[in-house]
Amino acid sequence: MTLALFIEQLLNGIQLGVMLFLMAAGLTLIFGVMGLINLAHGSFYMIGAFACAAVAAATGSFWLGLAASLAAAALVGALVEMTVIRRLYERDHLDQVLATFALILIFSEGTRWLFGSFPLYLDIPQVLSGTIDLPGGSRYQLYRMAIIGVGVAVAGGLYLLIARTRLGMRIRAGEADREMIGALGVDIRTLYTVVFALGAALAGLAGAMVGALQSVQVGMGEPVLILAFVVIVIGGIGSIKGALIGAILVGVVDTMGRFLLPQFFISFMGPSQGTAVGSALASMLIYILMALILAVRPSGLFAAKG
Amino acid sequence: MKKLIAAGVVGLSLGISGLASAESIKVGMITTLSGGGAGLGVDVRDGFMLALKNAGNTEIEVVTEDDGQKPELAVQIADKMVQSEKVDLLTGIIWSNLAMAVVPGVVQQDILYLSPNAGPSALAGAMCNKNYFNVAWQNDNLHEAMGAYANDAGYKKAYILAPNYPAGKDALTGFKRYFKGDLAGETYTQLGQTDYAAEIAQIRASGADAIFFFLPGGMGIAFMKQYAQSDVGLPVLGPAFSFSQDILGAVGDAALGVKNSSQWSKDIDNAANKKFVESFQAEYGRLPSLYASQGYDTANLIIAAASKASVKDKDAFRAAVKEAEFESVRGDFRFGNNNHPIQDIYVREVVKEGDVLTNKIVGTAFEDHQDAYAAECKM
Amino acid sequence: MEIGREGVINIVVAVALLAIPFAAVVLDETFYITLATRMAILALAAVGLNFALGLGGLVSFGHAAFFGLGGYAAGILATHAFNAEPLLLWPIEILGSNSMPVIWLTAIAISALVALPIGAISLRTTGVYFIMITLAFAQMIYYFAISWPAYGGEDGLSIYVRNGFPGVNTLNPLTFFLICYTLLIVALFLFAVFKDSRFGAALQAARQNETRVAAVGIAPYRIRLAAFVISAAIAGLAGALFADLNRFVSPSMLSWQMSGELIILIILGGTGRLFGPVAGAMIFVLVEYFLGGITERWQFFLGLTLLVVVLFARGGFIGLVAGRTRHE
Amino acid sequence: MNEPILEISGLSKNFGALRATDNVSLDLGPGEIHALIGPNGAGKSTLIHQIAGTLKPDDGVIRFLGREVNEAGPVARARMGLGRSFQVSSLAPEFSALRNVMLAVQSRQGSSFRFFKPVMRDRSLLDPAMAALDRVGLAARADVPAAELSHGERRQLEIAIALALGSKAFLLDEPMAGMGPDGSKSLTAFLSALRDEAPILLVEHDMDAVFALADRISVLVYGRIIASGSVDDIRNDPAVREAYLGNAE
Repeated sequence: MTLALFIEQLLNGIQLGVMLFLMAAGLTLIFGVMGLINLAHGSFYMIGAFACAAVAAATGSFWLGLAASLAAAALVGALVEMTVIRRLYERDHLDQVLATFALILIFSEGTRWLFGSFPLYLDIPQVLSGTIDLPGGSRYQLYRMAIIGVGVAVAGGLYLLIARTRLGMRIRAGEADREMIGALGVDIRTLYTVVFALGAALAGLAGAMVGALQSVQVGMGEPVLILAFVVIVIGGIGSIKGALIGAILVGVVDTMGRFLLPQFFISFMGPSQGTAVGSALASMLIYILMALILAVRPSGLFAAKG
Repeated sequence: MKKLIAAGVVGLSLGISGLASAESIKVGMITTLSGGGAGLGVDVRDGFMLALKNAGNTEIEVVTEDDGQKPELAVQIADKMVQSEKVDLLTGIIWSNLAMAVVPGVVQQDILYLSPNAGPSALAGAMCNKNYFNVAWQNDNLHEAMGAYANDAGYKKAYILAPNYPAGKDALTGFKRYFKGDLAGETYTQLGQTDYAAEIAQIRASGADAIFFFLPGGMGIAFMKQYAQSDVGLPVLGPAFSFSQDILGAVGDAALGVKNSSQWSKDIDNAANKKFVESFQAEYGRLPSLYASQGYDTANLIIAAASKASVKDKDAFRAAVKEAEFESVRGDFRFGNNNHPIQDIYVREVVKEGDVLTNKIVGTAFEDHQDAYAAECKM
Repeated sequence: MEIGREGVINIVVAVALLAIPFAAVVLDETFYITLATRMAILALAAVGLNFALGLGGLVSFGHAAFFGLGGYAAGILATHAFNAEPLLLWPIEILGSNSMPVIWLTAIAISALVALPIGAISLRTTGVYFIMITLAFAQMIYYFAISWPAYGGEDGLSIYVRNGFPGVNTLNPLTFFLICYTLLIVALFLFAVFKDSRFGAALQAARQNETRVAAVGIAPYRIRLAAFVISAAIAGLAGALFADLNRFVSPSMLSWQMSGELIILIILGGTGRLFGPVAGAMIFVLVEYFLGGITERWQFFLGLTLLVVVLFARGGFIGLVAGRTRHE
Repeated sequence: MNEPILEISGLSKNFGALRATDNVSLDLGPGEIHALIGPNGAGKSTLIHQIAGTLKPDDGVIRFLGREVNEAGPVARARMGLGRSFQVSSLAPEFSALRNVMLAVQSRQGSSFRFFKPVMRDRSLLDPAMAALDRVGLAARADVPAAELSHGERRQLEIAIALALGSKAFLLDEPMAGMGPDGSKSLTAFLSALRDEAPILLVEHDMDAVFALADRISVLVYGRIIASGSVDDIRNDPAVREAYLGNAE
């Protein structure tokens, strides 16, 4: 194993982490402010990817597609919030799980209804193709570097939004005490819709950016959703900072596990057994990580609420 | 609703002509029509229905139901079709794990099952059954073909890659069975994995001279896109699944030039295939995939067998299916002792025809190839 | 205790489920026996989950793990019996088995044994964390099952001949249904008895107010752990039956969608109600069956149905027809 | 004087820079009511939490029935006989008053791992529970869910639970809060009789009740006990008048 390969894998882990952060940030905000578990968050990821692919195919511009993904996910998010989600805030987690599970079925089949059964095409924009050189003789794909950049920018933007703006102040108030913001004269309904749409838009953005790397197809959101839940639980539900650190942790552990574990087991079990055991263990690794962290810190690393 | 009308029609025809009704055949099609894998099921179904239409056949009634790619649901639907719909034969399953769930139980009840896609090794070997016919391929076949082709192309050091599940292991085993060179690396990825940056980085560092991968569905799309975006640039080999017509559009130009193995291609030169490709395009407005060709062949096999024997006479009908005297779109086709195909397997290359990505045949990997498990089958 | 309105509905539900297979025999529609058996087994699994979820308020999003483990216990024992290979030679020889009682006990024991450490760790957390950590454990077992080649991996494991029960012919669908139905009734009986016992009192009180329970000197943790283990054991038993019904077991029995389905059954029927899981399983299987036959977009309409139930029929089916609970 | 039932010495607890409990020592002898008073934010709740075992002190020793209980959790202390009522009513809301009390009887009798006998037909649970309800005057409301009881009735129920536990000492956190004058009066009479059964550490804002009931009073201000003594001592203590009573009135 060379240093260059190690650095490249580390970057891959960070890039995966950043992508998970975009999903997890919305989830954790929605939980922190409204107390809602949203299983349908993966659907916004899918909607973002489909919107981007469809608009990019029609106009030839990835950037228009990206804008469309943000708009579409935010719009659908706001609509769903106003028609369905709004009725769930006062319910227990059980009802929320079931209702948003139902939404997954509706969105998945609805998307297939609209776009057909075959995967869509979406490629990375021309200006971001190619690689850049890194110290140590390794190279890294420019587009993935850009994803890391977007993730860092979003994290910074969210920090400024929450720490410095009126909306942020209301979000913080909402996290601290839900009744209080009503007393402050804030229109809670609008605030909730805005927060939900913001979370959906971030998921849509993640879906669009990743859609250029992967396959744009129905059901693409659910595996990411599960990972994003792992992230926010590790980080501490309701905490943006926890989501960021949890996401990077999960991204790096998952990538490095897939990279290093098979090699480790091959070194004393031989190639075929070692690969099998190492791969099996690698696929369980982040869940093991999560169980370990929760066993020691039952409310995650940076729990926002007790 | 549709089902009710169909049942009504059957009832009516029974009432009108009690004598002629003996020849009507009820086929149960269990296939995947929802979720991420729906494209494959849609193609098999469309190919199947097209064959019936082209033949002007009205005796075959098809009951279709979506299995949602869930084995338990597939089993339930199979029970329903056998016990409630009283189908004469079953077909349609796309995935090996669903086939493994459904087929052993169904064939035990003396119902014929014709596989239009999956061909798990167990069903070809020790668990083979007189009531189970595979009209597509045994799972290893296309991978074996790629192993043989890699030798012909002069590759000495291949990096091979598949998901960590039985069909993935069969795929790499199949490739290695024929490939004579060394392995630069062998990686099992997580099932459903969509980011291959880590694997691609390892491939770059491995010193391989070619890559063979089996990553069905969205996994293959993701891998090909990411591989093309990286600057590794080694030649890529794979079975047809990641380069079939249903997903080439989503892979895009990344797939151009890739060699892949298939028992069918739209440019196989025979009358049946020409008619199939033309009528499929006319009917559905898209090019057919190999899955569609398999559905089409399955239907034609049933039609041919029905013309020779009554479906009610199980033994005679089974014998008629085994003779396989139908115009296959892939040319020569016959069944081996284990009811799996003995057929040619081609090497195709992804090319662009106008704006459309598709495949053309560039060579033949095997002629009259039979699967490796036939000897284990005591039939 | 007099039979209230809910009691009447419970009896109607129980009789309705029992009547389906007999009607099927009369109408010569064997498939409806299969359908009723599926209802009974899913109901059994959901009754199991209801111990943790309904009585204890423990929203386990990982009960598919125990359901699947039970299934694998049945599949593995039956495979070894079929191939006449011992399961283990050392330190003691363990043979496969195709006897249902042996398989059931194994399934119950394995699920309970696995549930013990999972519960012990998970119960340190509460609320959403509990939901997610149970999910994480189930995912671990799911990925293990997919990548472990010995028992079929993702392809799963077939059971070639349905396992036997001394003295009866389990191949007869009606007999097999009656076995499942009997076990369901036994589980329901246990649920009703436990609910009214000291254990049930402590468990339900811990759901309503954990601090109170601790302040009177009862440790909620141990009570909950016991409930979690019992709950898993019943789910495991249901899994073994499910494997026998399908003649097949695969990792999809361990998937998070399966865990979600078990939760859905309970909510559909009515959370915390004795017969909630039974009503829920009957409705779910029927809806799935009819929608699947009508349209290939059945999942869309299934989602719509579930959404309507959550939003507008609070308390599920039993709540809808029996009214809200009058708490003791 | 007899051995104290509950004895606290040198107890301290910090939250960051805040000294919530500052070297507190107090004791509770048999048959007495020891009232703990102090302005809001004086650290009374923090102190109660440490005595009940839900918070761990940074320093100091808590002895109950002659044994050091610093390491024992709330469940263990409750089982030893430390009966507690809560500042904010803490009951199983769906259970009837009777079943709430039965839970305490059940705990007192030992294991809750009994799965088969129905509690509602178990005289060994029902009878003591009814007796406890009767003593606090709630017998007529036995079948009403706790959630539907009035505020005052819930305080009574809390005390019935503590009674049913057979507590060797009571830790009552503002039992008078939210009660009307009649309720307060009858509860005062009841608590006065209760001290013979087990001593009471009483945290209370209602000064009339405190002065009527307490054998001894300790005054907590900013986490420290500034005075401790009989009712008259406290009434006349200039420091208390200045620091607490003066401010309060």
